[in-house]
Amino acid sequence: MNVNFLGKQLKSPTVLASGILGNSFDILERVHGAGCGIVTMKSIGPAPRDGHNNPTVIDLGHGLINAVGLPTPGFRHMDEEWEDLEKRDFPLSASIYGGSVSEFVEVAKFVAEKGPDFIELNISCPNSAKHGMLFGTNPESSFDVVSAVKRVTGQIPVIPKLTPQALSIGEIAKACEEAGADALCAINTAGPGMLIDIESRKPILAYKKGGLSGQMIRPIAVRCVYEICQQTTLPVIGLGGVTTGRDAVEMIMAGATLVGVGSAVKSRGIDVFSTITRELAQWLEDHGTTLEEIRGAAHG
Amino acid sequence: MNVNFLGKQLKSPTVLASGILGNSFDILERVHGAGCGIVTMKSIGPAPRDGHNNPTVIDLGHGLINAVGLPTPGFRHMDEEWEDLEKRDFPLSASIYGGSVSEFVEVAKFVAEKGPDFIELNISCPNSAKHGMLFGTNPESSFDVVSAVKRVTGQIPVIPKLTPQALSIGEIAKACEEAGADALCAINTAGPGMLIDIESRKPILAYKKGGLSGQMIRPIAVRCVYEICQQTTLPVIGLGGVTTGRDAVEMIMAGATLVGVGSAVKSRGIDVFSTITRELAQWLEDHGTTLEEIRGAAHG
Amino acid sequence: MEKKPVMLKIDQVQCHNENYATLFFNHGIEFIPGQFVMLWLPEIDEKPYTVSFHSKERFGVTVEAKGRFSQRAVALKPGDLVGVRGPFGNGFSFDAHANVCFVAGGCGIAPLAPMIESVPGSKTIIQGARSDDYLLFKDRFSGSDVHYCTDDGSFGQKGFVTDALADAMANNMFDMVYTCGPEVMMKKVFDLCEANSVRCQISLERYMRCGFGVCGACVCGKERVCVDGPVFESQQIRTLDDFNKKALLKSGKAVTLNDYFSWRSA
Amino acid sequence: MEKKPVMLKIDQVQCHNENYATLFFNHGIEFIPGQFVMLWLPEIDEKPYTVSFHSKERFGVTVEAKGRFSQRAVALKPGDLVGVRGPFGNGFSFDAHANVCFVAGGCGIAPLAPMIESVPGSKTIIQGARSDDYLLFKDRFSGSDVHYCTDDGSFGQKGFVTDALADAMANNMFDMVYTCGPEVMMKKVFDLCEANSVRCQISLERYMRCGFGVCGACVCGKERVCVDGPVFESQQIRTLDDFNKKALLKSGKAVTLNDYFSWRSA
Ligand SMILES: Cc1cc2nc3c(=O)[nH]c(=O)nc-3n(C[C@H](O)[C@H](O)[C@H](O)COP(=O)(O)OP(=O)(O)OC[C@H]3O[C@@H](n4cnc5c(N)ncnc54)[C@H](O)[C@@H]3O)c2cc1C
Ligand SMILES: Cc1cc2nc3c(=O)[nH]c(=O)nc-3n(C[C@H](O)[C@H](O)[C@H](O)COP(=O)(O)OP(=O)(O)OC[C@H]3O[C@@H](n4cnc5c(N)ncnc54)[C@H](O)[C@@H]3O)c2cc1C
Ligand SMILES: Cc1cc2nc3c(=O)[nH]c(=O)nc-3n(C[C@H](O)[C@H](O)[C@H](O)COP(=O)(O)O)c2cc1C
Ligand SMILES: Cc1cc2nc3c(=O)[nH]c(=O)nc-3n(C[C@H](O)[C@H](O)[C@H](O)COP(=O)(O)O)c2cc1C
Ligand code: FES
Ligand code: FES
Repeated sequence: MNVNFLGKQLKSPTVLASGILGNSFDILERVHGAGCGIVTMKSIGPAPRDGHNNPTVIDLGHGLINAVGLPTPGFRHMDEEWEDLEKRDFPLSASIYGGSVSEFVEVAKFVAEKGPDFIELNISCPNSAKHGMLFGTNPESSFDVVSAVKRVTGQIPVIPKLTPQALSIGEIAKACEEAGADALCAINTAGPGMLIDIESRKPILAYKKGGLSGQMIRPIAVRCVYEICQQTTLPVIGLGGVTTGRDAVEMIMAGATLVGVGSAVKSRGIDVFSTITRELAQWLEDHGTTLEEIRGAAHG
Repeated sequence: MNVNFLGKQLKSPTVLASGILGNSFDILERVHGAGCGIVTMKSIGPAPRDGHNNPTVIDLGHGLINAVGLPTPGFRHMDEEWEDLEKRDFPLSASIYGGSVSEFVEVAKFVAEKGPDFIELNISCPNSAKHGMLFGTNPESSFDVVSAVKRVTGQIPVIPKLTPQALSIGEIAKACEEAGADALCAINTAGPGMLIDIESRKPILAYKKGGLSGQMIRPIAVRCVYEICQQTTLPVIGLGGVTTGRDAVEMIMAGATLVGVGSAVKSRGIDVFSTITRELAQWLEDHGTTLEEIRGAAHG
Repeated sequence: MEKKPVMLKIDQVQCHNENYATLFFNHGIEFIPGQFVMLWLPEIDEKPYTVSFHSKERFGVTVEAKGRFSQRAVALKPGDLVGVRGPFGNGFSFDAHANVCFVAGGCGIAPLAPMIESVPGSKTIIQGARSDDYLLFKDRFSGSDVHYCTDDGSFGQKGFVTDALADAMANNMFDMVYTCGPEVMMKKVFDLCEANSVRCQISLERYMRCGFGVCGACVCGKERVCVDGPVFESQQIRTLDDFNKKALLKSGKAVTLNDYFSWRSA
Repeated sequence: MEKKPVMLKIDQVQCHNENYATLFFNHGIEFIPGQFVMLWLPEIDEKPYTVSFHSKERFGVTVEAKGRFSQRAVALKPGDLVGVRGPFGNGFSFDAHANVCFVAGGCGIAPLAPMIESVPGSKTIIQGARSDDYLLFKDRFSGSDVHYCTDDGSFGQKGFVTDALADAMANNMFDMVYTCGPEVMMKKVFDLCEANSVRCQISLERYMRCGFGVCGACVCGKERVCVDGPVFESQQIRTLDDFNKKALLKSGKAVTLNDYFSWRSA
């Protein structure tokens, strides 16, 4: 099921969500082999960071809650991985974050030289008090970071990743479009939420709060993608709770060009990418239609 | 299980959420009979309003999505109901909303004369473009509406109901406290979300978007109550996804004084109020502790 | 489990007359007679309808064209998609070996029909409508003792079903009377039953939203028609203050039944 | 279904020596030998531990005191609450009627012990530790053919388990060798197996977060230790480039095993 996205030919409209598995070349390659169109690396930050102590990820049954806390070797300390990645034969998106516009720019510039196919800007991670949250909830700061990054990334398409916490995600999307974003990715985790263990009387996540993902956030993600597509004409990677081919259809009807998959790796395994692609293709065939024809159909 | 709340003696720490059942005297009385400590009326607005067409409420399995759209007879057109309610022998909270501070004040003043035990301010309903949303996502407007309402409601305690959509619900809570709120209720529905039917290619809810409630939002509600209790000392009605006595314990450990129950009426029936109360009492007994002792315990 | 509307293709549309049509779906549902489904026409509305035909792999819903939604529903064609949620509600209850009577007014035969078909043994059916043309399912209950009444005498006895019921009661000791139709008619049936110490089950209608007992739109007195009903038994009916008196409009405003059944024509 | 940590009360703490203790819980878990659980000490951390004792209504976890978490774990007392998630992972696999050998280094006996107990028939056990004091479960496998080695000769044979394995292989045709211990030891065991055309199963350790295959913290080559492992068979081990070479730190940085096993002491 070939799809063209920003000039790249993809073998599937599915995208591996950042922070899911994408910690090393070998596993990224495996995910691509499992039918994924674009694999996204775990978000890379300006300086080495361990992230939070465990528990960091808990299965809620209808989704996950996580506060991994943006662990990163730091962009300067990944030489071996960059070397491996240069030899890749699959479309790669490098997700990056920073605590300020200048940090974003510093990371983006360095990463762009490594030649990923796309650069995703994580302006939406809720798990770190300092990093990113502010950018993605405010149109001006979203504009600032995107336009600054665009200046140093040359031909590599830049894809801001948005948060459902924004009061108007459509406005953030518009600001990103005006700043020169090439596409958008929505959504990062929702909430945040908190679990308290009532026996020990303590919050379960070491960071106390964590972002929600998986099936339970799908309605939020669909709404966000729908609103973004009302406000911009950028292609959108629709992400959040997508678990089946039918979910992918829903996301595409909301206006998405590609569908991201994260938490569903838990319930359906790494093959979820080929599974969703197959289910999607089957659905299109059964309904005698195409990806292009159903894209944004719910806006009609 | 007697609890004192703002000077009223309640037979249970459970509260019926606004918009759940509370459409008439008879059913409010039944809910009280089913073990509920405070019954809240469906939000009352300034003018007659039909709300949205159906579908308005859909069961997602792990919660509900709704866009009922604030139907209301309008505060001036409920004479018979006010008459019935005057004869009540149960604690009643009247939920009200308005599209402006002056509408809030108009409704509040009229309703206060009908003598409810509490007045809840719905400054957080996501289902109407005009009504309320702005208030609860902004500390200044929250302050304005609460302080204005407090001026016309005399001795009747005023309880603003907050939305998880606020970027910092703690700040909104503080603004409400400064404006003279007597207690807080959190949370209204989360999201909003959207469902698209992929066969007809249409959003399912007639209003397209709807608020999420029920089990899936519990982590968000717990986090909100926790944050509110970090920022204020007001008593809080913790609401959102509470379904079992253990959920109530979690909410109380986050800092809630009472627990609201809405969507759980679906899965556990109207008796959910006595069921939760019994489960909560049993848990406290099994653990040799009291409501007071566990309140806010997760902050320790 | 998610309970979004499931889009079903209409297999067949049976037009009974210019105002009544039954939509058939080739789809199995778990069903107790008296239960209803929510039908969704995208971009129009979603409304409750009783299941009037039911077999293992097929069911039907009979719609009377009245307003915005139902007029579109009866105009649907085979192949059209309709969203279906449900079934919802409690359904009728039945004691084996009972001698039962069914009293239907107009479209009220819809919920009773699958019940009539599922009840074994001796049963009396009293069915009324304004005229011959409006009498539904005329050959459906052959073998049973069926009495027809029309307001204009164009078919069967001229007069009201309540008169026919009074007659039938004089000759029978019914264990249970099942009735559905205009609320004022059901009230008369119930009063007759009370006077004759016969148990009764009625099927009520109210404006609905959720269908599963949460929103409160459908309350009648302290009962939720969608889950506590739509079927109510004598004991409940006796304490159902709003029966034949009051209903909530879409806005939640409580009005008389007269106002309730005319507001939508505005 | 929600899979939050379940708080379990410690029923018994068995101290094996000053560094090793087993925590017992009276709680039934569905378990395949080789699987692990995540233990949570509120406000401290959550870490993976192999289940080393298992019966229908009880299980135990054996902890070696090394760092911040494990030192607190061995100091726990009966009655203390520990959060438990799991079990996770694939566990060992077994063909009936096989002639098998178990090779354990130090705490590596922990995952093997329930496997040893569940495998019927003839089996050889080679267990090593630095000294007598560190040899776990000494009387547990009586009846089997057990060979002990210690680095200092304080109990059993002086020397390494790999020497004992080479000897055993000379006298036995094993169908499978199960091994757990330091990675460098497992590598030697695996090489011996390869040289002798004997199949092998190893149990790996990596830093973990989710435990269910989503976060990627635990990857070793293209495998996720938490769900694809922790047990790997010869065929997988041959392509597991990072085995005995590379592991990811908490930050995600790939380092040599030497660096990996020392970073936490900093
Ligand atoms: C549990 C339940 C089961 C039902 N089963 C059926 C069924 O099997 N078949 C069927 O045709 N309808 C049934 N109804 C009624 C149905 O849901 C709609 O209310 C009806 O079809 C009118 O909808 P509308 O939008 O077309 O009319 P509207 O636009 O709402 O109103 C049009 C006209 O119809 C009249 N009207 C509206 N609602 C009613 C009512 N409830 N009773 C009498 N007159 C009314 C009004 O006076 C108005 O003039 C049922 C309702 C409930 C609650
Ligand atoms: C699947 C799996 C099963 C495990 N089963 C067990 C078990 O049954 N019993 C048990 O005691 N441990 C087991 N572990 C290891 C355990 O999870 C912890 O890593 C270990 O207890 C050290 O944690 P700590 O926080 O106390 O030490 P840290 O503070 O993390 O480190 C303290 C010291 O221990 C050393 N160290 C840390 N981790 C390891 C390691 N993985 N291997 C060797 N040395 C290490 C470091 O060099 C450091 O000096 C298992 C790990 C995995 C992945
Ligand atoms: C364990 C975990 C770690 C994540 N880490 C990142 C991250 O580093 N950067 C990022 O942009 N998003 C991160 N996310 C968010 C996902 O990329 C995705 O936006 C979110 O999970 C919603 O998609 P899903 O419902 O398909 O999981 C993480 C999510 C999870 C569950
Ligand atoms: C069908 C429905 C209608 C609601 N109507 C109102 C309302 O009128 N006013 C209001 O303040 N909240 C309303 N709510 C929100 C609830 O009061 C409550 O805040 C929310 O459902 C979360 O609680 P829960 O998870 O226990 O349902 C409504 C919720 C539902 C599901
Ligand atoms: S329709 Fe919602 S309670 Fe009956
Ligand atoms: S611990 Fe998360 S993938 Fe293994």
